[in-house]
Amino acid sequence: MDGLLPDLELIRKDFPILQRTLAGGHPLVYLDSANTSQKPQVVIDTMVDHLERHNANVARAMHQLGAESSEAFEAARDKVASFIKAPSRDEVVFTKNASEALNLVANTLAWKGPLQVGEGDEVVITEMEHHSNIVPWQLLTERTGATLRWFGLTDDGHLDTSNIDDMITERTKVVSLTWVSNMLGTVNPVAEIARRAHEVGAIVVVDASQAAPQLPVDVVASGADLLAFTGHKVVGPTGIGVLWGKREVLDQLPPFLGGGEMIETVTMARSTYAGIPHKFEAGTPPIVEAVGLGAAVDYLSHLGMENVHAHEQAITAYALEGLATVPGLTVLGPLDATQRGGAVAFELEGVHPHDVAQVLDSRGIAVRAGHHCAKPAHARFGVQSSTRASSYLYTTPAEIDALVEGLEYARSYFKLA
Amino acid sequence: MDGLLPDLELIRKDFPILQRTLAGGHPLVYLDSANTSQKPQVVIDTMVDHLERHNANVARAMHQLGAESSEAFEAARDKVASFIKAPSRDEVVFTKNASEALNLVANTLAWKGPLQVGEGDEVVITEMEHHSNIVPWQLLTERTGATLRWFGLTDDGHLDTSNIDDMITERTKVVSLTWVSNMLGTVNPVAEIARRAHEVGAIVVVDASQAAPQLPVDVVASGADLLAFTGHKVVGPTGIGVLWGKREVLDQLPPFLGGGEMIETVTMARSTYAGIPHKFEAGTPPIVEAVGLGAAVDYLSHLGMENVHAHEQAITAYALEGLATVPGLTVLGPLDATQRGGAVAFELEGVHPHDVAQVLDSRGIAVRAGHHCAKPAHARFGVQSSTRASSYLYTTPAEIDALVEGLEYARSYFKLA
Amino acid sequence: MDLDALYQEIILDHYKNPHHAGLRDPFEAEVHHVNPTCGDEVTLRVHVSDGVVQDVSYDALGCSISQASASVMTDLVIGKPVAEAMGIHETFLALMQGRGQVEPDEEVLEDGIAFAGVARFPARVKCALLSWMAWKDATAQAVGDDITTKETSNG
Amino acid sequence: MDLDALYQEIILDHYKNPHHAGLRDPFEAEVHHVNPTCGDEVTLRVHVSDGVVQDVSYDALGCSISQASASVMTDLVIGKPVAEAMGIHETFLALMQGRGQVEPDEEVLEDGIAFAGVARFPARVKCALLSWMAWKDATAQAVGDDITTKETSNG
Ligand SMILES: Cc1ncc(COP(=O)(O)O)c(C=O)c1O
Ligand SMILES: Cc1ncc(COP(=O)(O)O)c(C=O)c1O
Repeated sequence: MDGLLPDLELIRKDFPILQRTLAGGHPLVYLDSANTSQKPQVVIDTMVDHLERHNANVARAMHQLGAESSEAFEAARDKVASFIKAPSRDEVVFTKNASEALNLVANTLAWKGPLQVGEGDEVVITEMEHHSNIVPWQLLTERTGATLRWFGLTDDGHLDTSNIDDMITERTKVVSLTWVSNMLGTVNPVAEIARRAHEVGAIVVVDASQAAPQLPVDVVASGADLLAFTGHKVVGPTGIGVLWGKREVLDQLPPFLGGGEMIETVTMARSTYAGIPHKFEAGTPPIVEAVGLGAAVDYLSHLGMENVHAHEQAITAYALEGLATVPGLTVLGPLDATQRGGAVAFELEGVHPHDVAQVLDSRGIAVRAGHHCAKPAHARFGVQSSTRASSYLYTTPAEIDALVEGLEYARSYFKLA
Repeated sequence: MDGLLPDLELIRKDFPILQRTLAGGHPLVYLDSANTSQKPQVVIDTMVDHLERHNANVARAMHQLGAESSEAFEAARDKVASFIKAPSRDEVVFTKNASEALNLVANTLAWKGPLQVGEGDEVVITEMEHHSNIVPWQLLTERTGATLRWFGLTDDGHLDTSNIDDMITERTKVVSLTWVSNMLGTVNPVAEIARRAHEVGAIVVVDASQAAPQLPVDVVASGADLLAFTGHKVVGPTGIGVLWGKREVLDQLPPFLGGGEMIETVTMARSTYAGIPHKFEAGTPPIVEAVGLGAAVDYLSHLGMENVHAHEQAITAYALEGLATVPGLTVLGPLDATQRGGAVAFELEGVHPHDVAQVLDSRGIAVRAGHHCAKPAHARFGVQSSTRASSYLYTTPAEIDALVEGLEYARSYFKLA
Repeated sequence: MDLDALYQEIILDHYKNPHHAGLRDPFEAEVHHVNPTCGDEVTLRVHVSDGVVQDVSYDALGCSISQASASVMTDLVIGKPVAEAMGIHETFLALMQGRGQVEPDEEVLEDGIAFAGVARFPARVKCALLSWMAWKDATAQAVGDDITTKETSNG
Repeated sequence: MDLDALYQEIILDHYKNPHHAGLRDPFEAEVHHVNPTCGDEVTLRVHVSDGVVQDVSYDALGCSISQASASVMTDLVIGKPVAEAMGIHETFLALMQGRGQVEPDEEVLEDGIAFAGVARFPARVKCALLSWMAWKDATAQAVGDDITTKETSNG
């Protein structure tokens, strides 16, 4: 098959969990990577080495362990900056996950500052967002009296941008959208929408949670002013996410969480704040998690994100082909693999997604069933939940075959075939 | 020496980093545990096992790995609940650190709800707080027009509660204070202050960041309505903290971060929220970190927090004795070990804290120099910074001896002796 | 994982042919419960009078386990005194939360014993409990109303 | 770690007897810089005229390295044309950020070469740079003012 990562079997050996067998002796077929990715040994080992040999708090500590820990932590920031081609390492803020990164922006926009959102202002999102890029904006607009608007979706699962000039107007203060949908797989024309948003002076927030694992990311080319992603989906650990922002935008946001090293000076009466990125990193940061994330993006860069992307597209195309052979199966979202990400959600007529997932699980195949934190997108397509198979750089065509066979079996188990 | 943990040498073997030698072949003497604690092998191994064998997202995943991961994550909540004697596991919210836990409270109190803080209301803190328990309240009061007040300190480093009835009045909405000071070591009469606060209907927030590592914690007996601590100081990993709150108080706080699994249902127009603890856990939680924290509190419970406390007090008494022999050395804070925690900050006349720390570091002794995120407390005592030695359950009397000798050496190096 | 332990014939039968489905009048309380994790939903009504569960009607969207559970639940509680029905609820809850260690009591749970296997699938326990929780909630409301009505008529 | 590599005699001498300490008039700009990590502070004034650094005066609170660095810095920049002084700043910065790999140029840095060892102690680099950064900031402001003044007088 064209486009697959060379040495795929060797790559799989990097991921200890892929050796696991599950109940009934089935080998693990992990097709839930859009939910969270598995971790290569090098990420785990790097974290262990940090905990066993270099653990200390950062920034504050002047001793040798402190210097080692700080150096490892800040080196991770450099690695992430280069992974997303950030013009400056200071523009990389470590958060706990993508959700916190998005909330950081939405939460601080409520407060006094040049970018403050208030009554009469509009925030524009889309109907295919993850809850983490919906609820923060609902909270912001409800709390400030601003208005939340959203792009709808076309029947084939694309953003409906036909009304873009009505949607993004001089009242628009923020446009926030996902780069790649975690449910439909759709890749959105982020740069194009950003262009329009910038014409009216709005800031553009990009949720790259599904993009960063799969696509080469160039934050400047993306058109984003602010961009979020999460460590655990890029073969890194949980407990860490990234908010990248243009310096001038981050500088204009008031502080989010207060305390720890986010200060310049503190008196009881008032405080002044450190510059970016520290201004947004209150308290002890996720140190060993940043170190793990650094190893993770190094691992990805070593494979080459172009190659990871090609692999993802090859596997996704193969999966779409295979799924098309299953009677009663309908894929939600675009059917052309070259225009989508690797998360494929579908319905199987006559079998509820939970039951599909359960039958697959009995064969060692891990998929996700439910609304995938995208209830509005499900509602848009008149479904309450779906089954989602999501591949990653370690996924093999044989695993897709297992999925397709498992779906056939689910149909027969529920007496549909 | 009375009070030391039995089998101290065996306990030290649990902590791989304590085997390290530093530049010049010096063994590590780690006296910076109030900054962050070291991790026992069992915490590291538990995390590795999770990452290598059980890694999956929680709550959302229906497959076997998902069930295993969710079970491990929720078991960690049970362990933490029993560690702090929480009446209900649902009252334990996982955050990224203590700072986020405190900010969660201060940030949500700004928004509409039964506990909302507004103009005319007062928030009371103390002059010995960590920045993480000052800045969030400054942000809250500045943003809402409420007034921030604080208890001062006595010359011997205790809270000055002589004016408690003027300080806590019917205008007081929140009293937030540290249980144990990270700079002065002072143990505060939290329950007594909470009693007064409750008389006037204020809620009580307790920063237990330094208490949880050292004292047996009983959240109900503490008098707190909300209580925060951080994983990395209780031999757990970074990237995780805990907010405990009484159910009725947590229920009354509006949501903090939006997204992920903190919802009940989401439509584009509006959302409803899950019950506690999930309401406050937006996005993918720090899963492997929670699992590590669970192993950490198990480790501490196995040693027995009464025993850890006795050890800390014995070592602190020994340290105070030793420090008293160093000419020109002044300890900041109470001098009676039975009334304080294990963090001992001091000044050494004629040698700046950085230089003290540097000289100690050259002998493998890790202490902290600076303001320890407690600038106002330093200002109160007319010092800009101090050196802080902080012991923990793995600290030996011999390490205290090394500290005292190191300080003598610092004096001679800077030609004071 | 042994699928047949989960998907007992009884469960699949109730799933294909749910009893008492649909929303009916009269009712004293209607509730809407959601399983936030997966999005399964149930709208459920109870009609209680004279301390007896006269009817339970529902509109459920969800998997085989949640649908079958709603069906079995209505069979078990309709016609029972509220107190007895609450007892059955308790018994079912204990079975579900027993991690497969609790022996089901066929006297009390009838078709409900088919759910014993579900208790070994932690991710599915919530599915089995969705309609039961909704019923308990609705009944508490209805009985509360009942009492209020009585008190008012007494007053 | 070799302490003597860090605490060169020259550094300790400047620490004990800092040059140009105290705040003086006249000045065109005054800044206050803090090292947030440790709390070291410096208040620093610059007097620039005719494109020459006429005076740098300061009040510094901090460790031996930060104090000595302020003292050495004033020795190096006072009396120099602004452009040349900025060049010295660049050279010192490069030395400090060189992780001990940069060979110091005694011609340019004079006593400043004693800080070569500091570059191998990452935690102390900020101490050595505090007053230099303050000076650069203040000078930029003063020169900005200067230019503004000139422009105004031209205008
Ligand atoms: C008393 C006190 N409160 C709060 C904190 C903040 O903890 P964290 O940095 O983990 O958020 C600390 C430690 O840094 C502390 O000592
Ligand atoms: C598109 C998208 N946005 C945001 C998130 C939230 O990421 P996290 O849960 O790590 O905060 C996810 C994944 O859960 C996602 O797929």
